[in-house]
Order: sequence, then structure tokens, then C-alpha cells
Amino acid sequence: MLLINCPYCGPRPEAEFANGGQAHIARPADPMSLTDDEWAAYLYMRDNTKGLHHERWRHANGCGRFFNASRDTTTDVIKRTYRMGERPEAEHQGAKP
Amino acid sequence: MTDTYRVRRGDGAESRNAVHFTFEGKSYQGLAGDTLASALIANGVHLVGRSFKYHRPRGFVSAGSEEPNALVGVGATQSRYTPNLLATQVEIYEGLVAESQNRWPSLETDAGFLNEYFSAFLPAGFYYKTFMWPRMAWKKLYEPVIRRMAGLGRAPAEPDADRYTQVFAHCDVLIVGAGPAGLAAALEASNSDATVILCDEQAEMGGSLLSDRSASIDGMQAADWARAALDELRKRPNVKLMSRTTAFGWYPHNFVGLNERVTDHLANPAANQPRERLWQVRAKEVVLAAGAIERPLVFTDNDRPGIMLADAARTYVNRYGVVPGKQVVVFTACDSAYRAALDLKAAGAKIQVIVDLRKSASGHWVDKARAEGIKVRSDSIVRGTSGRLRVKSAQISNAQGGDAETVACDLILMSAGFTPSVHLFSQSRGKLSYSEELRAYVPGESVERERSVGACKGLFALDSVIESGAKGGRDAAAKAGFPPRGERSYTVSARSVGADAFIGSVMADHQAEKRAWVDFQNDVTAKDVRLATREGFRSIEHVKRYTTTGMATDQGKLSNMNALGVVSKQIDVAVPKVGLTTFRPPYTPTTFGSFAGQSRGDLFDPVRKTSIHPWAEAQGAQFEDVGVWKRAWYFPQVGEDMHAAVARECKATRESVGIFDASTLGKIEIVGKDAAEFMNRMYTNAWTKLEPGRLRYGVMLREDGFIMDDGVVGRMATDRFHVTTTTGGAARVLSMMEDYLQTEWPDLEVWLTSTTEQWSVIALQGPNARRVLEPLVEGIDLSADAMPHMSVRQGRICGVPTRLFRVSFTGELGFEVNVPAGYGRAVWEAIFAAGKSYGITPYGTETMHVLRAEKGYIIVGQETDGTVTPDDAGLGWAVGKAKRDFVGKRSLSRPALVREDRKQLVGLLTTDPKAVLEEGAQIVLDPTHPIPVPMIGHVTSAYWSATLNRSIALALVRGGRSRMGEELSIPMPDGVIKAKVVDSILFDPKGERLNA
Amino acid sequence: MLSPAIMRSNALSPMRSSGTTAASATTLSILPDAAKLVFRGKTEAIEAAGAHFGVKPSLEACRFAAVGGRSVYWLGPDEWLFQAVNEDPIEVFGGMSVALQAQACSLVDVSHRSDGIAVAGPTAALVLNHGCPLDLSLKAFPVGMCTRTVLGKASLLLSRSEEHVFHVDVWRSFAPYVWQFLDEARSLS
Amino acid sequence: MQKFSALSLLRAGLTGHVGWQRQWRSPEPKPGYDVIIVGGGGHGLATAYYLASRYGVKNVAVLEKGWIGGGNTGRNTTIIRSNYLFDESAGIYEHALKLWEGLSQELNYNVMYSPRGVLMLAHNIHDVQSFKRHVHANRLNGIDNEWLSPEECKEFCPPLNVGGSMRYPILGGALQRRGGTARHDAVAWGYARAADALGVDIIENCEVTGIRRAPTGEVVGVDTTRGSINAKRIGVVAAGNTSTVMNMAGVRLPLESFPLQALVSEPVKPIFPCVVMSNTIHAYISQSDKGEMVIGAGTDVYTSYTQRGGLHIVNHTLDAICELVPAFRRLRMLRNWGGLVDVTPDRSPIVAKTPVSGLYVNCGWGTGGFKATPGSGEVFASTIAKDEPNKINAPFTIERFRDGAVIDEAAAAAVAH
Ligand SMILES: Cc1cc2nc3c(=O)[nH]c(=O)nc-3n(C[C@H](O)[C@H](O)[C@H](O)COP(=O)(O)OP(=O)(O)OC[C@H]3O[C@@H](n4cnc5c(N)ncnc54)[C@H](O)[C@@H]3O)c2cc1C
Ligand SMILES: NC(=O)c1ccc[n+]([C@@H]2O[C@H](COP(=O)([O-])OP(=O)(O)OC[C@H]3O[C@@H](n4cnc5c(N)ncnc54)[C@H](O)[C@@H]3O)[C@@H](O)[C@H]2O)c1
Ligand SMILES: Cc1cc2nc3c(=O)[nH]c(=O)nc-3n(C[C@H](O)[C@H](O)[C@H](O)COP(=O)(O)O)c2cc1C
Ligand SMILES: [Zn+2]
Repeated sequence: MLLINCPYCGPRPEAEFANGGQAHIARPADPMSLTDDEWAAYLYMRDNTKGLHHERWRHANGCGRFFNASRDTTTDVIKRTYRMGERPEAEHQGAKP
Repeated sequence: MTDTYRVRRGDGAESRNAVHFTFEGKSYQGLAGDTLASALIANGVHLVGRSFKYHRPRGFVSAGSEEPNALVGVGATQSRYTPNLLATQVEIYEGLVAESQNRWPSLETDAGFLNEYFSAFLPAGFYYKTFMWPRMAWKKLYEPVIRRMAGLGRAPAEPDADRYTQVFAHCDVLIVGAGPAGLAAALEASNSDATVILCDEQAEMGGSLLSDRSASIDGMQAADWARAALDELRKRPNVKLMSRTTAFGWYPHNFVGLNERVTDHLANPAANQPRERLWQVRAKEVVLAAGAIERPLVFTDNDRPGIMLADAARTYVNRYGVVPGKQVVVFTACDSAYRAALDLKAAGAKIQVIVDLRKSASGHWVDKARAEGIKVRSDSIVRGTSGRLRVKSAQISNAQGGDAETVACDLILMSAGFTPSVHLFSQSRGKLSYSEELRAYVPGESVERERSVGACKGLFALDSVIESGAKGGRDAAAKAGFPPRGERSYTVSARSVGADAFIGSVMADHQAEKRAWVDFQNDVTAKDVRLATREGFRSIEHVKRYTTTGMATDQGKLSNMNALGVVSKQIDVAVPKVGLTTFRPPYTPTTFGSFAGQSRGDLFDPVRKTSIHPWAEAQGAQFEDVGVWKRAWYFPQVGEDMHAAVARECKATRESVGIFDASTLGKIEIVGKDAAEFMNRMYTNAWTKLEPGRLRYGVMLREDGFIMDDGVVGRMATDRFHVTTTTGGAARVLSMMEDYLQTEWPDLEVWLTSTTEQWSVIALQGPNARRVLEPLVEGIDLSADAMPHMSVRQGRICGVPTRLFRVSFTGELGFEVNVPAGYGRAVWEAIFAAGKSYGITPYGTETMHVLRAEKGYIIVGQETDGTVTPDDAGLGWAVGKAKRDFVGKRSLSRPALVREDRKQLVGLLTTDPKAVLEEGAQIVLDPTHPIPVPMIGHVTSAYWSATLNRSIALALVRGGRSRMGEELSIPMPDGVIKAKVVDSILFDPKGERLNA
Repeated sequence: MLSPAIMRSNALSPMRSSGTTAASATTLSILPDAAKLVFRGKTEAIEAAGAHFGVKPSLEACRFAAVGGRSVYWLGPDEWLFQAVNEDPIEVFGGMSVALQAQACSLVDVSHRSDGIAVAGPTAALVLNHGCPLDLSLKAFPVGMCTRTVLGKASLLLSRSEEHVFHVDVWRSFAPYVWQFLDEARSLS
Repeated sequence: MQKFSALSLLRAGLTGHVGWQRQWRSPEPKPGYDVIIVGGGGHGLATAYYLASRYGVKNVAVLEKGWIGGGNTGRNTTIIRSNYLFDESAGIYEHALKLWEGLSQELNYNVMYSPRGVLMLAHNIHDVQSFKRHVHANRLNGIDNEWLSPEECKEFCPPLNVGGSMRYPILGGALQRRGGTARHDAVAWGYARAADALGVDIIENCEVTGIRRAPTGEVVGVDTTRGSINAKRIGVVAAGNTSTVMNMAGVRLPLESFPLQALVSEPVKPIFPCVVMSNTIHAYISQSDKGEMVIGAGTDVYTSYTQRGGLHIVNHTLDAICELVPAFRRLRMLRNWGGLVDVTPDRSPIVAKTPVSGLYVNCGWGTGGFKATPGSGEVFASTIAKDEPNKINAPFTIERFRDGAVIDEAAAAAVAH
């Protein structure tokens, strides 16, 4: 059970959270203007990063907020959590394993 | 029987109570504090089990949790019977019943021993090479035979009578292992404000100190020092001591699983004791002080009862006060066996000879042995043994070969050095490094917040063990934010036994080696390991899987390094290059019940009930599980089956009035100035024009365009919606809404609150519904004009506040009365009383399903299955065509979603009105088509309709709406049923009744 | 015409009898009914709500504030629970709604959504830790703290009113589960 | 290839088993191959075997970064069945099941395919409806699957807690008698040995680190930890690592990799005669021929390449097992491990050509691809050899996600494995 630092409540056990998949995938502003390929990319394509990965969690059994976490998928070490709307730090952006 | 092998215990505590137990049906006496192993040894019993494959007679190899041989079944009754327990860990209590395993008819004469004679034909992996012909014989003949041979103990056959619990715990410092290293760590770490947990798998804490007669610490005998240290720790409020508690697994983020055995050692456990308790500990810092495990030597016939690890024998003598043998041959590659020999000698055993593998034996311990008159042979090996049910002699020769001398004995001690217990360290994903000196892996770089100390780090001299423990304890407390208040010093007086070690087979010439066991329990010999490498299984992972070495219940604690040694030598690749198999949880086998904890029966999952549930129960309702909810399914009256009850309930509702508990529906209150805009985005429908006081049926899609949920939505005010969802969909819908709101549209001023459980919902349906309600309602005009179909009003009913919906899921004039849940049952009963004169009839979900099916209303999850679009379900009308966007809209125009031949919802009327279709039945055009028959759809709902006096069905059929009137076939195992495609609305298509 | 005596029922009423049977240092009891409102909205609005309610809501995460029988629990950065023990939900809701009319917020009456359990005694934290994965030491979970969390397979609102007294607020249909779970835990600890 | 038989075993036994040869060679990589298969799991090895045995492509190498069979092939609970709902899935899994039935003989390697029956339990009315839908569809597709009443379930699998104190009582079950298990390791080894005998190079400890493409786009070879190797065609069968490998060719796939756990109990005498699956309470259990209970656990909710997972997943698995068989509460867990499963949005596999010429992919088998091993290998071999999918794997394209032609068994029935 991971220990996840909710930006609002502090470190809490994974049991209180729901995972929301890869972060920073904005819903297109005008979906109808997208090609089928572009829409499919939004719906389904994920980086599936091996290494530092930015993902969404919701403190579902806590404060209820969504936030982001940067986790290394090769170790499960969470480097940082940050609020919705914030960007991952530059040093964290690269997805090198 | 009396215990003739009993000697004085090292600590002089001789006033131990006698304890009686049975093994193999025979009664024995032991002393309190004995394990089953020490008690049997006290009685001269060494034969305790049979090996897995060859059924070789086996005795005790160890004195601890690494034991591969001495597996027993324990328990007087089936509901408390446990197989595969280790006699070296089972503590005896008055009345304990234990039996051996994997033998028939008896332990002494075991028919399975026949395998032994065929052993030449049963090498590693033999089963992959044979049993293939004739083809069916594997299933019918070979496999059943092999299966019969499988397994060790027998599984308990009756439900477990015990209970288990789990506890989450937190601490600043968790220390695993309470030997000298762990005790020192605990003393230091707890000399601060840090909270400390110290656990040890054994009944008594102290680890190796309990077996030590020669060492002293702070002027005290080792075991006394341990007890004094424990006394001191016990006094500290920040320390929790947990004996009989195994740290079995390391999970990410310093989360460690401990399993506490609470009652297994008690004859009469108290009622409030669970059998085991699973502790899930989040530790800021961990100190691993798990010690080291002695390694066997691999030599021919090294598996006979009476062949034992040297340090285990030392533990039996010094700690338990029993001598495992009187005529002893010692075979060793290191000094520590000398210490064991001396301790056994002191206890009265005769040491025939110490056979030392090393070229030359010298130093303190060797000198001491010689000085005590013990014969020492260096550069020599034990090359074979004899004795069927107990070892009788050892054949000893020079290491390089030559003539063998036979020495009589009843005990052979062996030691190839010690393997540090790096299990938890490795589970934490710390990197291991190979120590050439120890011939073992030791902890390298850490990944988690932990450190290893003492023998599990590869330190074996007691002073350095204690020093590392103390330092580890201080360091852990400091890292956790609690620097200790001081340092204490320890004076240790102990002679080191050095770190010499050996791995692999002792025979210089492998051709001369007969069978020498590497993995005792799984009967893997050095030959098997070599065969595997010859056959190309060179990765150690392949060797493991091909030979099964290290896969037994001891998980290679004794065998892995020796297997590695054999492989390394055979393929001439350095040990670290050969690699190492992965350490996995649990450290020792751990009870299923403990993992399950309290989650059983009614606590397996919450049983959610509505506030009206007890009333339904009292009426004799049958219930069905819908998600975690219990819902009233139907209300049988005396003599009725489900069909009769449902027919009656349907009729009563259509003819007069029925009452239904709809409380499980999900409810969400959506409030804020942008509420309508938010609804527009979430649902396919358009909401802007819905006026306060009106209801609308809403459909919600997933972003991929398929129906996710539906429900009736009431607009309570311009900025307030009362949304309902399906019973199972409530949580899903709310979290999807929150997701969009928080992450896509944070600018919207709208907030969500779950009100599922705030409201009880009482559906009153049927032509007399209004008449029943009217007298109970205050402040609401129920007339058709004032309150048309699909409207909502607020007022009071029976004096309590209500949101009264005029809505119908039955096609009848209907209301859904929402009242605060605490009043649900009372209001229900009041309505029921008021309805008595109209023959009001309670109905359950089954009737609800029939009534709505007659009307062609879909049920999400029944007519839809996650692959159905609104158009497929005939809900195209609910999709706001003019809307620029809503969740799922873009997906609806994907090529596969606009195909003409998609499955569409239609009604089906069987040609034979009496024939009720089966839900899930497949629909075809040509039932005579050879298999595979092309299928064009399936029946989603099918019932007997009492109203229509015939069967009805809904179905999803390819291009269904263009097949109106067509006759289709539904091939069933016992014949083809014909049915005609019709509109999905089968009853009152104009909706006159619900508008009444 | 109207039924004169409609009594509010509590999902835990059937549990009442099993209150303190087991020999345990921890007791379970049912908390009195209360008016409960979920407030969600912007910071200005929460201040106005607090002012009207007479209890200043905590802006600090996971804390509750109480004055007499009234308390306000922080549930999330835009969400608070207003609770008034033994008060009429309709009145409390009505008053608050008026006070918040001009505010950007949502107020929803959830008085009947949940029931309350008091877990009291020197081993209360240990009993709760049978299913709740939080650190319930005084240091990590001081008096005055509240948070939504889980217990076994249920979600709930947990708060600590005294060193040895915790309150559990749990949705009605989960309440019997939570009660039974805690009852078994205390009887086995 | 040295023939395996009772006789050869007997003969070898008399001579101390010194004469056994390597089951597969350990060749150095050649400069180039007609086809390179990336990934030495069951699917990759089967692909190589069928390329050589059925499609005449023998200049083939299988590149494996570790040891063959060390991925999910070596970590799965070995449940085999074919009673899937949709025609597309039923087609590919039944194709596999038919191959399983003769696989030991075909490979001359006893893979211990054991058709002991797979019983899927229904615990609520929705399950019953859904399973019956399967039974009917399977019957018309020529796939055996029958409905059992609770009593019949009990008769077929006596340890089950039927009518007992279960939170979700067993309301019946769907039984596929031809379903069962096979020895996972033997599948990898058997295919490797048979492929090797046909000339396929199986190269272990050889991690693919790059996919080389010509300026015109098509693949020309791979970079590996053992050097560069040319290839005319490349088939990627890397399960959980597929995204990583395909990124090397610039191809993005709709995949996410999750930890999936399994565990075994200590071995006990035979007591559990078949495979039992319960999707509703998440329990998957059978007893191996060695005696352990082999139990499938759940996936963690987050993507991870660590091949482990959380303790709470194991807790939930075992509470379900103990509900199904309360006597098993006293059994003990011997070992618990994790695999790395690659999951597509519709949880059905992709076995297809890719936008890159000469590059093929076989992935997305998620939590349930062991059962497909022979069929998947066979159709993938055909696809590579003919440069076009055959009828069976034609629906399992990448493009289905663009078009919306998803094959969503799980949504249709909430059925995994
Ligand atoms: C716990 C668990 C239980 C399961 N239970 C079942 C079940 O009961 N029934 C069922 O049908 N299925 C089950 N599955 C799923 C099944 O195991 C897989 O679908 C199947 O084994 C996949 O086989 P594969 O050959 O595609 O993958 P793998 O066996 O994983 O093979 C892929 C190989 O590719 C290699 N590789 C990766 N990257 C590279 C690279 N860059 N270069 C070289 N090589 C590389 C890997 O090392 C690996 O050996 C289960 C899976 C797990 C994890
Ligand atoms: N060559 C040698 O002579 C040699 C070799 C090894 C050890 N030793 C001696 O052994 C001692 C080492 O001390 P130490 O404290 O490091 O080890 P120790 O063996 O004294 O104590 C380790 C303790 O950890 C417990 N333990 C192990 N794994 C556990 C788990 N997973 N969960 C719970 N408990 C677990 C054991 O029951 C044991 O009590 C010293 O006295 C040293 O001299 C000597
Ligand atoms: C069907 C099956 C049965 C297994 N049986 C055993 C067993 O009896 N003993 C054992 O130690 N491991 C057993 N394992 C687990 C392996 O030891 C190992 O954990 C698994 O292959 C994953 O590899 P890893 O743990 O080395 O990462 C079994 C694995 C599978 C897939
Ligand atoms: Zn939070």
C-alpha cells in the first residue's frame, strides 16, 4: 500500500485514493473538430512510461480532490505530488527511465 | 515414554512443567518451553517425515523456521487442523496432537518409498519427457497418478473454527529480529522519543543469545543479558515488543507485513483471542536484524534422520536442554561447528570425530577441540552415510578421495557456514552484493529507508554484531527525527568463530558422488542440478524451475546457495554472474485466514440495506444482491413461487396500486449557478430549458460513446438539480462528474453532493396511486393538471418534508416519494396503511423489471452492456442534437458507431405466446446453419407478462429496427423458438395511463 | 389526517442492544441525531456560513471546530460539514440558505445520510486501527482532527473529540457494517 | 532433436542421464535474420515455432532480454478456456484451445495440458444472465460451456461453500470441461526446444534497445545489448514492455502496464479437482499437480514495471478464497509474486500489422493471454509470414480503437482471465 502525499491532507495510505491515470491529458476544447485519429489518441493513447510518470490521483476517501503525482514506475517511488493546474517541475518532465 | 535425552538447560531454568502430547498417535512428555522438535528429540525421536518425491525418511535439520523436513499436521479436530507446520516452530501444549505427513500406511513403512527404487528414472523434469502417449492417457491415467503423489500434508476439510484480525500500525522505528543486533538496536533507538516496534518470529526473544553458553555481555551470560535487555525495553512506554511475530513481507514505501501467532501455542485460548493477527506496519525507518541461517553441506546421503545443522544441535542442547545424539560425527567447513561440538560434549555426547573440509584446521576453536581430546581430520569429507530410519554411520575420507573409514554415529552435524537472511532487504528492492569470503550475498545499496545490522549484514563476531545493531538503532531513530539521548557502550566477551564458508557439493569428483541432497524437501540432488545445466537450463531461474530447487516450503533458505555453488562450478561461471533467484514474500508460509482478517461472512463486504428493508423482511420478501445492496426481489405469499408472486404483483400494480422501495437509486445534488451548463456537458440531453419543478430522463455516456448510466433528473431550482443514477452506478457517476468538474472545468460554479442515503424513495405506481397519496400529502396539489407526469413538488407527507416526483417506471400513473431516510419506513407504513383499501401490493425488483419491460424501458446493465450507444438502445431522442459537445458526443460519430447493422433494441414476441425466452439466448436467421451459426443478436430481457397474458422479450438485434415484423429464430438446446420482431413498447404505446 | 407521530429511525437502532456485551476496554455507542448540512463553495461563502452558524469553520485541513452542540468539520478545501446536534434540519437549513443566498456555494441537507458512532476507551485507536489505515496516535491524529477515511470496506468521517473518544460518521447503509466490524475488533483485541 | 519418451528416459536412467543434450542451443546472434521476434515468452516462442513449422520461415531469431519464459509466461495462474462471448474472441481462444489439445505430442514435450474443467461462479442475478448469454453464444459457436446449478457446482467441486454462509451465495456456474491448466514453464521450454530443432535461434540475455528503420520507413533491424542485428521483419511480443519496445520504432499503442499478482499455498494432498473462477468476488484458484493452490490476485490500480504489488490486493484475494472454501483459511501462503500485464482499453489483444512496414505487434493480452499462447503464436506467425492478418486475428487491429470497433468482453460480462 503506497503512501501518497495529498497536497491538501498530507501523507495518506493508498486505500484512501483512486488512481486517475496519466496526468496532463487535457480534453480537447472542440472534440467535434478532431479527426478520428486525433480523438482516439485523446481517448486511448497513453505514454505507459517506464520511469518517471505523471499521474492523477483522487483523494476519494479523504478531501475528494484530484491532484498529480510524479512516480517512478520502475521503483514506485513518488518523487512529488502537486495540485491540479500546476505543471510538473522541469527537472521532472523528462521521462527517462 | 520418558525423555531420556534431556540434559540441563544452559540457563538453569529446570523447573519447567511437564507437558503431554501425542505424535503419530503415541503419547509423549515434554517440558513447557519445548518445541515439538525439542520434545521429540528429548524422547529420542528423529524420524518425523517423508520427503516429497522419493519419500525418504527424514528428521530434523534445523531448530528454526528454515526447517525443510520436519513438517507435521497439528490439530485434534478437523476445524482446527493445520498441515505443514514445522515441528521446530510448533510449541507444545498439554493435549497437542500432531502427525507426520506424506506417508502411507505409516511413517516407518511407507509405500511411497517405492519411488526410491525408480529414482534413477525420475530425474529433474522427467515428467516433461514422458506421459505423452497415448494422447488421452495424460488426463485419464498419468495425471491422476501424479496428482495422487502430490502435496505434503492434507488440507483441512472443515471450515476453520478460528478467527483472525488485522491491525494497521505506525512506528518511527521497526526492528525485525531480537537477537543481539536487534536488541542493541532497540535499546538505542528507544533511548529517544521514537516509537519502536521490535518483533521476532520466535516465542522467546534473544535470537542466538539463547543458545550461547560461552559468550558474555556486560558481564552477564549471553542469555541473561538478553533477558535483562528485554526487561529494560518492556519498561519503556515507546517500545512495543512482539514475539511470535514474523515480518513476512516488505511492500513499497516502508510498509511491512507482520504476522503474529496469538493462540497456536495455547491449550485453551481465551475467547477474545484471534488465532493470528496481521499487522500492517508503516515504519519511518526499519532496522533489519534477522540474523543468518546455517548452511548444510552437500554430500552423499546427507538427508538421513540424525543429520543436522551444527548450530541447530547447539540450540537444542543449550536452549532446550536436549541432546540430539550421543555419538556424534561433525562435518564442517568452518569453526562454528567446533563450538557446537564442544557444547554437545559438555552435555555428555561423545564426539567421534570432527571432519573438516578445510585444507588445514587451526585457531582457537580447533585447538580447544583438540585440547578436549576430540579427534580432528582436516582436508576430509563425509562421503556417505548409512542408516535407514536414523543415521548409523558416516564414511569419511580425504577430500580428494581415497579409502573411506566408517565411523558409527547417531548424529552427524554439518556446517557450511552461514547465509545472511537478506530476504526482507531484497524484497525492499535493495541491491545485494556477493561476498566471496562468506560465500553468500550481503546487503548492498538500500532503496527504502532501512538498514541491516548484525548477522544479516554478514557480521558474525558478537562484538561487531552488537556494535552494528546499536549504531543501526541510533541511526534509525535519528533519521526518523528523534536523535537518541546518548550512546551506551557494551562490553562483549566472546570468541569469534570466523566466517569460513563453503557452497556446492563437497565431492571433488562428481562422477563418484551418489545422491547428495541440495533441496531436502523437494528431493533435488546435486545431480539434478547438474543435469539441468547440461540440458541448457543455465540461468539460475531456469535451474530453479526445472529442478524445483528452492521452491519448497522453506523457499531455499538452506538450499539456494548450495544450488548456486553447484551450478557455478558446473558451468564454470562465477557465482555473482550466475545470479540469484528473487526473494518474494512471505518470509515463511503465512496463514490465508490472517490475510483475510475480519472480511468474512457478513463482513466480507458491507451489506447495504434501505431503511424499509426490515419491513420487507418481516413481510417475507426474498432479496437479491445488487452490488453491495440487498434489494427486495419479490414478496411471495404462502404457496407462491416467484412466477406466481410476480404475476400477482404485476397485476395488482396495473389494476390498482403497487408500492416499491426504490431507495437504492443513486442520488446527487448538483448546485450552483452553472448547474445547468454542467448538466449539459455531462448528459446527452439538453437541460437549459427544463423548468424548475420538472423532471427529465437523462442519459450519460462514457467518453467512448457507450451508455454508462441513466436516471431521472429533477430541477429543483434554476441552480439546483436532483439527479438520480442506477443503484450500481452511483459512485461511478459521482466520481466521473467530480473528475470533469475538478480537472476539465474548474471554472464552473457548481458543486456536487451525494444524497443517495439522505432519501428513502417510495415508488407508488398504479391507477390508484394518486388516491392513496392524496390524503397524506400537505401543500401539494396532486391533480393531473397541477402536477403532470414528469414533475416534482416539495411539501410534506405524513408531516415530514418530501420531494415528490411524479414519474413512472411502470407505465402507470406513478409517484416517487422522497423522504429523509430516517422517516422512510414510517412513511412507507403510513402509505401502505392508506393503500389497504385499494389492495396496495408491495412489489420487488422482479416485478419492476417486468412492468418496465412491457413499456420498453431499458435497464442499464441489462439492455446495455458497455457496448451500446443511445441510438442502439432506442434513445436517440434523448441526445441533444443541437448541443455542441457533451461527454461521449465525439465518439458517437466514429465509423463503427454509425454502422447501419449495429445491434438495436427491439421487442420480440414469440410465436408461441406461452414460450418465455431465456435471457441471454442468441438470435439467428438460419437455425439450420452448421456450427458456427452466425448470430445476429441476443435476448436482453424476457418475462411472462401477466398483463398481456403472454411472454414478452426485449432484444438487441442487428439492424433490428429495420426488421419489424420479421420472424427470427432462437435456437435452444431442446429446439428452436420463433419470435417476431416488434416495437419495444409492448403495452400502452401512447402512454395514456401514465398521463392519467 | 397526518400521521401524528412519525419518528426518525437510526440505522443502528437494532445494534443498540449489543452495545457493551463483550469484555473490552472500548465501548461503542450511537450518537444522537443531528442536523447535518454539506457546504461546498468558495472561501468568502464559508466565512459567511460560519458567521451565521456561530462556529468559525477551520480553514486548516482536517480540523473541526465546535461550539456547544454545533460543529463544523473540514472535509475538503471547498467542503465542510455543518452539524447541529438535536436540532431540526429544516430550520437549520432554512436559516443557512437565507444567509448564503448571495454566495457562490452549495448547501445540501444530508441530516439523514449518515449515523454516528462514538468509539470510546483507552484502546479506541487500536480498535479503529483494525480497519482504518491511518496513524491514530495523538501526535498524528490530535484531538480536534477530522477526516474522511476508510474502515475495512467502508468509507467514513472520523474525528477525535477527546484523547480516548473518536466519532465515526458513516452513511446509513454502511453503519451496521462499521458497527459490527468495530464490535468484533474490540472483542478480539 | 533428441526424442523424449518413456523409453529414452529409461535408457538414460541406466546411464546416469549423462547423455541428455541441451534442449535448445545458445547461439551467438547471426548478422541478420528474415524475422526477429522480440520477446521470448510463450507467445514469442510459439510464433517462432509456427513460423518455422507451418509457414516455412526458418531463418528466425527470438531475442529475449532475460531468460525465456521469465515474463508473464512464468508468472501466470495458467487458466485455459475458450468460452468467450464475442465471435472474435471465441474464434481466437478456441483456435488456441484446439492446439492445446495436441500440443504435448506436437512439441514432443509434456506441457501437462490438463482439461480438468473451468467453473465460473455466478453470485448474483446479473452474473446468471451474463453467464447464460455466454453459454448460448458458445453453443452456437461450437464451444463447450454448460450451466450448472449450485448443487451441480458442489458436486463438480466438493470443497466449494455452496449454500453456506457466504456473503454472495453461489447461484450456479458456467463450466467449460475442456478448460483447465497447463504447466507454464513447459510451454516456453517446449516451444523453444521445438523451434530450436527447426533452426530458430533463441538468444537469451539479449535486450532489444532500438529498432532500426530505413529512410523509407521500413524496419531493417534491431539494436541489442549484444549488438545490432539485421532483420527483414520484426514481430514484437514483449507483453508488459511492449510500449517501451514500440516507442523505439515511434509507434504509440493504446496500452498500459499494470502489476498483476498471483500466489501459491504450501502443497497439500489433492483436494481441489478443477479450476474455479469467480469474477464477482475476485477469486481464481486451482491446485497444481504438485499440490499447491495456485491463486490469481488482482491488478493494482496504477501502472508499474516493478513486477510486484500491494499487500491489500493479496488480502482481498484471500478473503475471497476463504469465502469460497472456508476450510482453506488454515492453508498458508508460500509465495506471492507479481507480473506485468499490458492492458488495452477494451482488454482484448492486438495481433496486427503496424503503421511501420515490416513491424508487427502481438500484445494487450492483459490478465488472460496464457490460454491463447498456441493460437496467438500461430496467427501471428501467419500474419508475419504473409504480411497480412488471417481471418482469426483480423479483428484485433490497432485501428479498431480509432473506429470504435472495440471487442469489449469485460464490459459485456465483467469477466477477466
Ligand atoms: C499473475 C498473472 C496471472 C495470470 N493468469 C492467467 C491465467 O490464468 N490465464 C491466462 O490465460 N493468462 C493469465 N495471465 C496472462 C498471461 O500470463 C499473459 O497474457 C501471457 O503469458 C503473455 O505471454 P507473452 O509471451 O506475450 O508475454 P511474456 O511471457 O511476458 O513474454 C514477453 C517477453 O518479452 C521479453 N522482453 C520484453 N522487452 C524486451 C526487450 N526489449 N528485448 C527483448 N525481450 C524483451 C520479456 O523479458 C518477456 O520474457 C496472467 C498473468 C499474470 C501476471
Ligand atoms: N559464523 C558464526 O559464528 C556466526 C554466524 C552467524 C551468526 N552468528 C552469531 O549470531 C548472532 C547474530 O546476531 P543477530 O542479532 O544478527 O542474529 P540472531 O540470529 O541472533 O537473531 C535474529 C533473530 O531474528 C529473528 N528473525 C529472523 N527473521 C525474522 C523475520 N522475518 N521476522 C521476525 N523475526 C525474524 C530470528 O528468530 C532471530 O531471533 C551473533 O551472536 C553472532 O555471533 C555467528
Ligand atoms: C503456476 C505456478 C506455480 C508455482 N508454484 C510454485 C511453487 O510450488 N513453489 C514456489 O516457490 N514457487 C512457485 N511458483 C512461483 C515462482 O517461484 C515464481 O515466483 C514466479 O515464477 C515468478 O517469478 P519471480 O518470483 O522469480 O519473479 C509458481 C508459479 C506459477 C506460475
Ligand atoms: Zn486530501
